[in-house]
Amino acid sequence: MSTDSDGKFGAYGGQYVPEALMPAIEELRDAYERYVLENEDGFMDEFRERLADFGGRPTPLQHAEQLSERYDTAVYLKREDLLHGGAHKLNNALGQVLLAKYMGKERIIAETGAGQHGTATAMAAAHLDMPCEIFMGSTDITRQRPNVFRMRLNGAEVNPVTTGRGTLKEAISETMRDWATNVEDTHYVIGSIVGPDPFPRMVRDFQSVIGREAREQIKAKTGRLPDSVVACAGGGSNTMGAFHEFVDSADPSSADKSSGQHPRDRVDLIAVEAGGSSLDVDEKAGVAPNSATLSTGEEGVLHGARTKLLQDSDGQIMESHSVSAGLDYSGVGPELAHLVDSGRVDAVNVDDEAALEAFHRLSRLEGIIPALESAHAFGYLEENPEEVGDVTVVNLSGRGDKDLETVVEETEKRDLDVDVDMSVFREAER
Amino acid sequence: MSTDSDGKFGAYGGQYVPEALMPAIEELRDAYERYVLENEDGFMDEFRERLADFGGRPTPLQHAEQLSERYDTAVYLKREDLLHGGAHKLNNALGQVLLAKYMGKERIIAETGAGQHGTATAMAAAHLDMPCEIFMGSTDITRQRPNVFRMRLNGAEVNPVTTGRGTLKEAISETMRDWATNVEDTHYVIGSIVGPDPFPRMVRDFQSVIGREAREQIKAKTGRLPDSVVACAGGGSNTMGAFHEFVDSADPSSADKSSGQHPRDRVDLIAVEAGGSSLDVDEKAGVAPNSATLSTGEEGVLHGARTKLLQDSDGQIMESHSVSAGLDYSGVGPELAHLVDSGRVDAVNVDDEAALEAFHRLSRLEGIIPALESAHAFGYLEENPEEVGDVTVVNLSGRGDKDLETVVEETEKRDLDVDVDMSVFREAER
Amino acid sequence: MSDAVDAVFESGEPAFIPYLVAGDPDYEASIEYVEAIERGGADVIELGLPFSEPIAEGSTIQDAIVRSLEAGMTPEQYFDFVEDLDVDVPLVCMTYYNLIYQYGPDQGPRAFVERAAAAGIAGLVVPDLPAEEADPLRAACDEFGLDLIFIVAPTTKGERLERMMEHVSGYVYVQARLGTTGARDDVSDQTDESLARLAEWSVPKAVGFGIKTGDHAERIVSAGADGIIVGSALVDIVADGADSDDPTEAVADRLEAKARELKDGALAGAGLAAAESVE
Amino acid sequence: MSDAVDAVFESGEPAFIPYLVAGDPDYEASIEYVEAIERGGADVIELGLPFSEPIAEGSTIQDAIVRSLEAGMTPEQYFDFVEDLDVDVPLVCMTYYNLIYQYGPDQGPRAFVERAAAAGIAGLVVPDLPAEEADPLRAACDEFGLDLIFIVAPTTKGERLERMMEHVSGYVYVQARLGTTGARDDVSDQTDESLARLAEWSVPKAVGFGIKTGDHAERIVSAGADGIIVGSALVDIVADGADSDDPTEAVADRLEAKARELKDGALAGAGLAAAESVE
Ligand SMILES: Cc1ncc(COP(=O)(O)O)c(C=O)c1O
Ligand SMILES: Cc1ncc(COP(=O)(O)O)c(C=O)c1O
Repeated sequence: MSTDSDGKFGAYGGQYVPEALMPAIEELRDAYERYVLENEDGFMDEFRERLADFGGRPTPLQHAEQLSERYDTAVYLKREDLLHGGAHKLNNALGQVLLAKYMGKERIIAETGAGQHGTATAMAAAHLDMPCEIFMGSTDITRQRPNVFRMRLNGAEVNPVTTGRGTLKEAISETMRDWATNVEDTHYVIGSIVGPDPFPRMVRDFQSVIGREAREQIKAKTGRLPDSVVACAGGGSNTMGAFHEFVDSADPSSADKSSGQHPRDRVDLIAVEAGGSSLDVDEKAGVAPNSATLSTGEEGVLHGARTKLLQDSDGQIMESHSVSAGLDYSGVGPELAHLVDSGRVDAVNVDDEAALEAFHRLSRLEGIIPALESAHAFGYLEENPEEVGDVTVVNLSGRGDKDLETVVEETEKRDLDVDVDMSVFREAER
Repeated sequence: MSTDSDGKFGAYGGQYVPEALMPAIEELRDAYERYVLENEDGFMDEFRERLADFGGRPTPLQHAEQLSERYDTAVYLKREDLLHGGAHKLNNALGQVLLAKYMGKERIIAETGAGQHGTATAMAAAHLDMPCEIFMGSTDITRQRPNVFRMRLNGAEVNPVTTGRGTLKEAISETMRDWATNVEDTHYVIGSIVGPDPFPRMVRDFQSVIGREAREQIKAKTGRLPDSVVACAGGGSNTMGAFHEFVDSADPSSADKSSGQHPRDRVDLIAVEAGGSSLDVDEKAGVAPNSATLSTGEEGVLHGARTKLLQDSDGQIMESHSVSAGLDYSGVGPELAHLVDSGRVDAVNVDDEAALEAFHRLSRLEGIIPALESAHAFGYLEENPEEVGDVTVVNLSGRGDKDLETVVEETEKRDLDVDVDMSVFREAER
Repeated sequence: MSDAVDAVFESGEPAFIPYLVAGDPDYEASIEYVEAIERGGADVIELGLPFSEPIAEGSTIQDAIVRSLEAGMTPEQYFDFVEDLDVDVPLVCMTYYNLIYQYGPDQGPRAFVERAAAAGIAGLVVPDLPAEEADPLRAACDEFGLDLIFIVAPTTKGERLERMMEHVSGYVYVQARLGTTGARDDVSDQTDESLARLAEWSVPKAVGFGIKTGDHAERIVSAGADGIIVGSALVDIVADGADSDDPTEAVADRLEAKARELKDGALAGAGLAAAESVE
Repeated sequence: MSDAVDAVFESGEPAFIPYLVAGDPDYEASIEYVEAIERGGADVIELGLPFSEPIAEGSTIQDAIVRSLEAGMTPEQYFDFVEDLDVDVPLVCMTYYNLIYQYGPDQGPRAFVERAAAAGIAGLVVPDLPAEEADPLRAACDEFGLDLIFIVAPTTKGERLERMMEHVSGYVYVQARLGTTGARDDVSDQTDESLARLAEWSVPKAVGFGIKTGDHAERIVSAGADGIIVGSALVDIVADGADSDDPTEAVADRLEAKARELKDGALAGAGLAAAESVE
């Protein structure tokens, strides 16, 4: 299944964690290899069945009529927004909570940024009857309030993390601390393809159902592979989930393409990061007003893995920023870092404003309100329609219900290109 | 397809609308018969394809493990909460907007109570590129604010209706007024199986995909039909959508049932209405603090059809009440009224408090946050587990994201049986 | 068929048919107001019995209905009201079907019609009852000698119109434009079209929806209408009076004056028409 | 292998190894504090180089790291700090791998170790660097004669423990309990278990995580530890001083007194053990 069985992706990856966690990580690696890679005890069968019945898989691959017309290219949406909980996150959370159950663990912890991984984990834990605690930065708690409610309703404890700027980075550190304390009976459900091995491989494998389905669906609909797959990237789990099945794919249609306009010998994989308000950094304040780790980060070690990081020249980690909480992270998955370095994946970025415009545009034109995270992928499409070829698959990683308040606020601050009449929002407030 | 081709269900149904609307209704009836019943121009094929790709059908039928254990019966959930937009409403909205397109209409109007039909219509209209205006009671606008945002984001106008108590009843009347004014180029997308013929038949047909899928799914999973199907009922569209395919079904398993405990010769159909705070009415104030129309209403004429109504002895319509905006209506679908009178459907009800408890219970036990509307069906299960037989299908008509604020507020007012710790909600507010 | 209504249209003069909501803003004042518009020249009076869900009304009449209901109007009280009125012209009851249907111990329209006949009501207009659903009510009206007045909308055409014309009694209510009731500042082109469409039918045609001034009345009668129906323009006066707490008599005087303006307009319209046809 | 560290454990006395964050709450005060704990009896000093994501620390040391970073501490300044210190006991640098990795013009640990050696650092403790990933750093430490001190956790057992012991240099840091750093009110049973598990290994065992009082120190040394590592209990004193703006000398005196209490406790623990083995 993987060519990365040592937990390394080129120079990236590894297991940079406190010694106290190493035995648990070895145990997890063993469980991953047996249950996930070898389907021991029918683990993967049960996982797939629960993903279907509880999660709602397969999700559709939808031809987006208005966008296709707008960009004069066939745009297909992979509808992860329709997954239970409203984002791709459940693919991974359900897999890990189920694995924890197979391993005999008795307690689940997880960090969350946008709250999407936290809600997915809380749902999976309730579904599988496991006690669950979620660590969430206090800033994120404020900007993703509905998700806090949802986690609580599902019976999870939500522990606010007040260190630093109170976002995802701090929440991960705090969850690692809890794990180091309770490692014997607790499984830490990491929410993206980050952290020490086997997490990056394992999360990718749980998420790769996205690309596997999309590949079959696009072939059924168009008789060919797409010219490109576009996905936003925070940690990169929806990204690698969408890309994995295409990494080794030559495009079978390129040989007989008559137009010759996009002669591609492989499916282009485009990872869209959050450009935030600017790509410039303020080293002094330790702040990067973006989360464009793949484009601007440097190799380093954080949260258990060697990968690209937003850091200052000393190696201190910088606070990232994005209008979308789920992309707001100073690191990125080691596999994605490797694929970017090796040229297989293109790292691009889209700023806050373009993401907001894309959010409004998709809502208006297609009747689908995307997560602000996913909106970044559509922002790229707007800015570079000629880059995606004749047929493109965009991963619509989640829905935007959680972002309504943020979008209203951020839209009012700006003079956007899309024409949004905000008055009724204000009326409704009254 | 229907035995109700005259638009009557026993004594109920008909077309009680202003003369100005009659030609439009005749036109609609004609279009319904051609496109929907006869699949002219491949209408139904296109509808089904869009429901799959845009809507996310089929939705799963999930075995609910914790509920099944709790009630010692096999409980299956029909997961309409996973449909695009978060409720069954899209089945109908998409069908009608598409039909309007086939009919050459240029503008869509709709009323909405919970905002679910409004958002579904706004989404369908955006998807099919049709201008759209939604009428919504001002009270409902306040209690379902996120849905107002969503409609606006999808490009729909939202027109607040301030007459009366500002809920669904007033919104319907107001939409009828708009329709009477703009009937020539406008289609009115009614949101439930109410209104003049052909709406009750047509909406039911669009929604009957719920029961059609559920029937196949339960047979595939259990090899038999269920002993019962349980669904909440406001206007009754999710209800008839779930019931329709079972109305004429004998239960093939009943013959060889050894237990003899639930010898049923047909699938029991249980419609759960909102008992509100009490079944008593205040005739003087013209208020029924419930929406239990099927159980307590009297025959009358409202909004285009003869059906059961909450009304005083003079025939004035009473204001209904329910903690769930989507059930808060003084009328009910004529077909459902007929099936209750004829004994084919059982009308029961569940009060606000039991619905709230069921909301928390499902969230906790199954990791699924239901719409407050749907929670009524689960409240019935809790109160009458022995009534549903060995295998029951509960229609989970929608998700509860829209209800978070209401639930927090209503829960804090009460001392519920389920143990809910509200403190973090308050923390998150800070 | 009510002889009284027949007589109005047989007089040769255009009929002026004002509408008020019974009990708006309260029982006593409303009695005065109805009597005032008779003094102003009403030939028939349409008297609304308020229903909680008036789907055919614009905001003016909706508000009147709320005022009347809040002041306690009920179907029973409505009939008392009719009996208390001191007017000579025929009265037509305008209401919604559910009130008719629920009246009396058993459901169905008969009890209502019987009571209406006893109170002296000459006819009924039911905006949410199209011809298709009207059989039971028509039977009761026939039994008790009431007119059942149908509305002909701008969208009522062809076969549908022909079928409807077979059932007409009294007069037809020609809806001047699409939409709901409410006073407007112009006369709709749809009015002329509708009158042209109906020209070949011998039944008297009263035009309503949106007539506000004597000029409107004149134009519409001169275009061929046999009568005009005016509601919102009068109800507006009642509403203003209620808002500013004016003495009942002052408001009644204003109503009478407005009625006279409309009646004179209608007469002028007929005079013009008559003049043309005589010369 | 650092001779200085070796010498400490060869002395026969139990080693008292205090920990402070360099630069907490500022450069000057921190110099005084480190010197004060040496006066209090430190045998080795672990000096934290603050990293922005200290995943192994509890809130006491996290807060100290924030104070130090806000006062401007950097790796470069850390080495100046070490060179400015007037202490004789060996210094061990405790930090996270990313700072070691990024130091100098090229990536990789060598430049950091070279600079540390030049500044007089005797060893390194890197809490997020398990043995599996330590080869490059170990090579650099060997090259420049530094000890690379590993942490043995309560979960480190069996084969894993054996493999680790092959690489040990200086002493092992025996983590007294699961979790993060932080002073506690009791001594963990896991400590005794761990010491028992390690009894057969000849390498010196310094126990840390949670030691707060002289009594704790005594108990742990009497249970077989060759040294005690105390961080949060001392950092708490620095934090109190910073909060209440106490004069540096007063805080330094308190630190010295606390150090003495812990050192005396350790000695008492060893005395008792010695007494038992002598008699
Ligand atoms: C909808 C959605 N998309 C994308 C992301 C980013 O995570 P990842 O890059 O791991 O897919 C998030 C994170 O919360 C998310 O909620
Ligand atoms: C989720 C959900 N269920 C049920 C209903 C009630 O409508 P109906 O009875 O037509 O299914 C609504 C109405 O908004 C709803 O949103």
